[in-house]
Amino acid sequence: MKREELIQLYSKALLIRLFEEKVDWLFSRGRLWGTTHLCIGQEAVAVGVISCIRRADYVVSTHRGHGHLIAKGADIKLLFAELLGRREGYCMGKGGTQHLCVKDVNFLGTNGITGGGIPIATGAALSIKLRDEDRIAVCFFGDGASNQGAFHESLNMASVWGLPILYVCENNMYGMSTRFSMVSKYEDVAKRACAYGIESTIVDGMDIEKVYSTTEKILSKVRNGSPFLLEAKTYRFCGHSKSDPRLYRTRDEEDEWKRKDPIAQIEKKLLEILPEKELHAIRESLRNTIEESYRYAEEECKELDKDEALRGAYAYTNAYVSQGDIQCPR
Amino acid sequence: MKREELIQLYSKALLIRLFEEKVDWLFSRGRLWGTTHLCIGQEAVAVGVISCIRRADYVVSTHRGHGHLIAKGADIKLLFAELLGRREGYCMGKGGTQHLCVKDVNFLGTNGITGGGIPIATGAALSIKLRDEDRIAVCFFGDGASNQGAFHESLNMASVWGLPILYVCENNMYGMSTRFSMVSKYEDVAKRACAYGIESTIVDGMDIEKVYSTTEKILSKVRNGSPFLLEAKTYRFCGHSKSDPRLYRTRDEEDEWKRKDPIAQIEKKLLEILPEKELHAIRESLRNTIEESYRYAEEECKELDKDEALRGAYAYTNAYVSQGDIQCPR
Amino acid sequence: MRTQTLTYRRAIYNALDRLLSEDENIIIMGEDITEYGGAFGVTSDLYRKYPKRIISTPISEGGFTGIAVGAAMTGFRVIVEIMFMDFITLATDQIVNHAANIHYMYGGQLTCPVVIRTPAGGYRGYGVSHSQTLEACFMSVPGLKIVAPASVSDAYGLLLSSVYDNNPVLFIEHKLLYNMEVEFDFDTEPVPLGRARIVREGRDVTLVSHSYGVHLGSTALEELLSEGIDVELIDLRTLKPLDIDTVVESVRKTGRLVYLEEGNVFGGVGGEVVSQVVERCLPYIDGRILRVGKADVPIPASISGEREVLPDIERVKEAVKSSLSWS
Amino acid sequence: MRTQTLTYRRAIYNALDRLLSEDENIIIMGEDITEYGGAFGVTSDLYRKYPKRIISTPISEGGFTGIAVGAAMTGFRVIVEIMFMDFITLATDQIVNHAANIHYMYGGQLTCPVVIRTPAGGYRGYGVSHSQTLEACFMSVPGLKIVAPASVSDAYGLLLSSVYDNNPVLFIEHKLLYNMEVEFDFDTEPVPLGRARIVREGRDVTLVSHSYGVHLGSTALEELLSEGIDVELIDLRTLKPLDIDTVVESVRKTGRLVYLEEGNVFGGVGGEVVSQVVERCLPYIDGRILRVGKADVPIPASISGEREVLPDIERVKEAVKSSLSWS
Ligand SMILES: Cc1ncc(C[n+]2csc(CCOP(=O)(O)OP(=O)(O)O)c2C)c(N)n1
Ligand SMILES: Cc1ncc(C[n+]2csc(CCOP(=O)(O)OP(=O)(O)O)c2C)c(N)n1
Ligand SMILES: [Mg+2]
Ligand SMILES: [Mg+2]
Repeated sequence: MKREELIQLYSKALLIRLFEEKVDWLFSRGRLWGTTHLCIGQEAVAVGVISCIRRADYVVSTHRGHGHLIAKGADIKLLFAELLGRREGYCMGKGGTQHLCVKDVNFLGTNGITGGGIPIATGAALSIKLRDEDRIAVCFFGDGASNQGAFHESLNMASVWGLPILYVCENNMYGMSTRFSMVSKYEDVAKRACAYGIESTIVDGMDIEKVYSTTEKILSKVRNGSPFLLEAKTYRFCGHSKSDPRLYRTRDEEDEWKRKDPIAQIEKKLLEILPEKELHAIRESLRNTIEESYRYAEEECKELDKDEALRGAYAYTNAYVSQGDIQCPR
Repeated sequence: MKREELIQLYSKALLIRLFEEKVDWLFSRGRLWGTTHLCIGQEAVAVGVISCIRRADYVVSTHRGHGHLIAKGADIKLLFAELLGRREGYCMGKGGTQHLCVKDVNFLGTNGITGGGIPIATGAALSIKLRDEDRIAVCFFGDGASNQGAFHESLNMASVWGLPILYVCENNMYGMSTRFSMVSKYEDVAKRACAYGIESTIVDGMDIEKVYSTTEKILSKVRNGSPFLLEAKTYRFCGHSKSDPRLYRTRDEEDEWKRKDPIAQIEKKLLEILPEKELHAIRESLRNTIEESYRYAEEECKELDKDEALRGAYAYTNAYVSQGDIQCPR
Repeated sequence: MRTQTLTYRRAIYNALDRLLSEDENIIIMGEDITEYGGAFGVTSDLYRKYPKRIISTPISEGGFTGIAVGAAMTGFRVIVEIMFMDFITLATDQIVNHAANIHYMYGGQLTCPVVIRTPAGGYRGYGVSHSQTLEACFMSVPGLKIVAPASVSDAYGLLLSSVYDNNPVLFIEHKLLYNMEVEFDFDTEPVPLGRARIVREGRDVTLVSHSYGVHLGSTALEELLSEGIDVELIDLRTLKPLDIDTVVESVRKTGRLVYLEEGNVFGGVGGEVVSQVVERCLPYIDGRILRVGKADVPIPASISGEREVLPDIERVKEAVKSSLSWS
Repeated sequence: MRTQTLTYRRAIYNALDRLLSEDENIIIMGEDITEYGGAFGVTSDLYRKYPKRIISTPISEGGFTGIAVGAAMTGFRVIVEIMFMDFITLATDQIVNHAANIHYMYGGQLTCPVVIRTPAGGYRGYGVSHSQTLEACFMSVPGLKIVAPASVSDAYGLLLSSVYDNNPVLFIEHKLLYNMEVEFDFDTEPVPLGRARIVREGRDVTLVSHSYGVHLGSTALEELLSEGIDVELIDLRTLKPLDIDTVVESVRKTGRLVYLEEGNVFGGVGGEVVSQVVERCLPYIDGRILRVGKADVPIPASISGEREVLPDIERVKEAVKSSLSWS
């Protein structure tokens, strides 16, 4: 992989890590409310996959979606604004962490319903196919989500209809506290593809380069209308959400996975080709981005107010309108 | 197979056929209302499978369930009473063809929701496992039903928990008008078992003996807590329900399958070991059963009346009762 | 005027045809809607005219409704056919947690123009899983619109408006109305959502209903007229948003209100209408306010039993008469 | 008297413990209810005491609710935990088309004693998919009971009765109540389903509510008292069957009615209560009948926005005051 590319991947992954750490910090100080699901430890999957695709490609995500959002190119400022419930946020503060969509970059939403994004992504792929467009849909979901009926129904339709969709399972071995091997005969979600005649493969989800190169190889198939299931073996370093004592797993297991930290891995590789100073500069610049973005959201943005909170349940419709004037988002 | 056994299987299958033909006739004369889904052509599956199991074993069925009911030992008189909406029917006329349960013989219901019976059967199997009982659950469903999320979720849990359940897919190639190959990459539902680490096999569903012997072999596994998926290739000779012009399939295809008529097949075998006269006697006796049962339901049973129709939404509960007196059905 | 006798079924078919021809961003998804033409024959041969845009699905109501949501978020207007309204329970998550929230929760970035067409209703002896009228379950869902045409021209006109609406719409058809036939004017304007229709003006009692209930009400009204009771009949047409103004105005005139629906009275649509009327014009009320509808039990398969459980003309007449007094 | 301070959470835990110890036909199913102790810590360490009967499931709400139905049809009493009430949309089919119909449609041959425990409610900034109060969607379902305890002792006493009830029960807990702590008497009798509780007697206005609304109402009541308005507060406790008699009796006394609920006003529970009251005692009414609750929009994640959408004490007070007059 080229140096520039490597730096790119590194920067994206680190930006995600720093963002999540900031979010964690804000929570612990009571400056953020509600809930959050951090993707620390899983950055390689988001960055590796999404760096291979284009802006026009759709991404549908999960409750653990900040990494996907940032990798797809969302603006950190507007993300913070959204998490803080500010009007300037991408969703005016109405969505929050689990309902966060960024139309600009064709990011069709994080999703608070486990498995809820799978049919939506499949629907986006159907759109593409019907319009014969040159783009694809990428659908992230967890190991736990693969136990939902929506997974089965969606993969079946994607297979029968030949939809251009890449299903990416981030298998971090747990759905909340539930080890996947307790709720599935097989430890590999990829095995489930066999039921639909969909191709699948497993990749080391802690290695950005591997995720990237594996995805690249798969994408031409997907772009030709063959759905694909990519399973990335990964691990979330934190608890499931706030206040999870993680009694369901051992510290040994955690340590073992932390030794595979995707950011540390790529840093090590970069150090072989880049002076430490330059790396340091990258880090500092990203840290600044985070701090500056947060400051913007906290200080310059306004809380969602009453008028706006009570508005918007329905989209405006220009009564019955003929073809020309359809208020149809593209 | 022994002569007596063969006669048994034949009688059951023929009884189902005659029952369905009578139902069909009643519909065409406007003496039955609502809807019905006949299993003519598929008798071998119901009879072959259910003849292998015991009265204590649970059976959960589909919208096309008359055959399963009769094979499990339901009383024809009370079935007709139910279809005719009479108070003496198994469900007092409240259930009708698609909501027909016969507690006596551990038949936990036909089901109007495609796939709706799959989790119910799985729950019955969970009961068995928790109580460590010596029985199993048998779950019938169609090819179309295997596209429901309930199929996926149920088979997964049955597999992980090691439930004593036999899933029997009656693959008659169509869900209503939809050919299975239009809604599934593979033509075999059995292939889907691979996703759950469940064993599966395919059997000629037009051959009672084969269905019987195949089921017999499987059952010991199931009784030991290994769920199994048995796919029977079969065909419904009639339309999906009333007034189906069957435009979605050719008459050639129908003729080809009719040549495999399960009743004709077994009749032919029986003729080799039984005088035609005896066969004739069996037929006549079954015909009598059907006619006499219908006459009973039509003439001796009363319509569901107002009082009863408005009663029974809630089961009686003896307030809070301690363990001894629990109104708990077993 | 281009008129023709037309059934409710064909009115829907014609609206679909017109929509598909007007806008290639419109697609239809559902089970058995191609060769079979739909369980109730509504889509009929449309798949021949629009082979790519009539999409026959597996039996996966949750999945394909979710797929419809995804397609709608990316620029299509999707019409979903749920074969019987009873099966909508399998797509509830997609409707309540997804479709209905998209515009609001994403701060207006996206819309979700999905119309869920589905036939409700009993009186056919189909048994409980094929006879229910479940709109009441969706009344409290913000972001969703609910439409339930009772007439042939409303079926046509409201469907046009529903599909061009930028919000998810639950479009409730009725099995018993499919064969209803009237003289139909093809130059009929689309019917805007959210406006009730006064079916017949009257002095004594305001009878409000929707869907098949309007026909029950209409028959009851005729019979009551011969007994000297002059009923004003209102067809809500759209349940959400609710045109309460039309109802309130009528009640101000008559001083009496009866709500009639085929679904459960307990927890039904009537509760909302009665409550809003009471809030707005209690001092005008001059008689008992009553609701008629289904008894609070499941629907039995037996035809005779079903008749006892579902509302009928006698019970409507009784309620209207009771509403004339205080006891 | 064995008393102890106890939270709402622990009251439920204790009821579960008692139930499991009393009857080995009782099991619990749900996600993360073993080591993790449940998302809100309700089941806690029960799995240690009853390892076989606390069944941790995959994330398959529809499937395991259906499995619960099957287990209940074959002799178990099954308690299902749905982690957030919002996810019940995935099990709607199992509840509406199966559990609720079993006893009736099978002519009384079988019962389906499934209790679905689930926490509802907002005010936490969780965003729309984790904050809803959806009981209104189930009010019209025959065969189902709906219970929503507001107090610690009701959480305990109603859960006992719900589990020993032979019918499916939707048992609605509230996130904000889990930590509420009171002095609790362990000899508390089980609380029968279907009986409302008069929280405080009053002369001027009948304020009816359920679940967390009772606490909002209670605070509003205190403040109103200091303004000279004497509110009678009724906690329905069970929404279905509904103890309308208690409400009617109260309204006959006060002449005024306000319904307060956290869920949507439009299509909400209040509509049923108001309609039944109006049917039974309209002539006694002496003021506007009002409903307070959620605005008809999805729940925003922003805490400030959420406060505007969900009911609060100010709005309750306003409604109570308005109910005193006709304008
Ligand atoms: C329908 C539904 N059920 C349960 C939950 C609660 N929940 C949120 S995330 C989660 C675990 C999901 O596991 P997985 O899909 O593996 O994703 P991960 O959290 O590991 O990234 C659960 C149970 C939910 N949000 N939605
Ligand atoms: C949830 C649901 N969706 C659709 C239907 C309508 N329907 C009844 S039977 C049927 C076909 C079922 O196909 P299959 O499972 O193969 O059974 P078969 O009729 O072939 O025996 C359909 C679509 C239904 N009853 N329930
Ligand atoms: Mg996981
Ligand atoms: Mg079939």
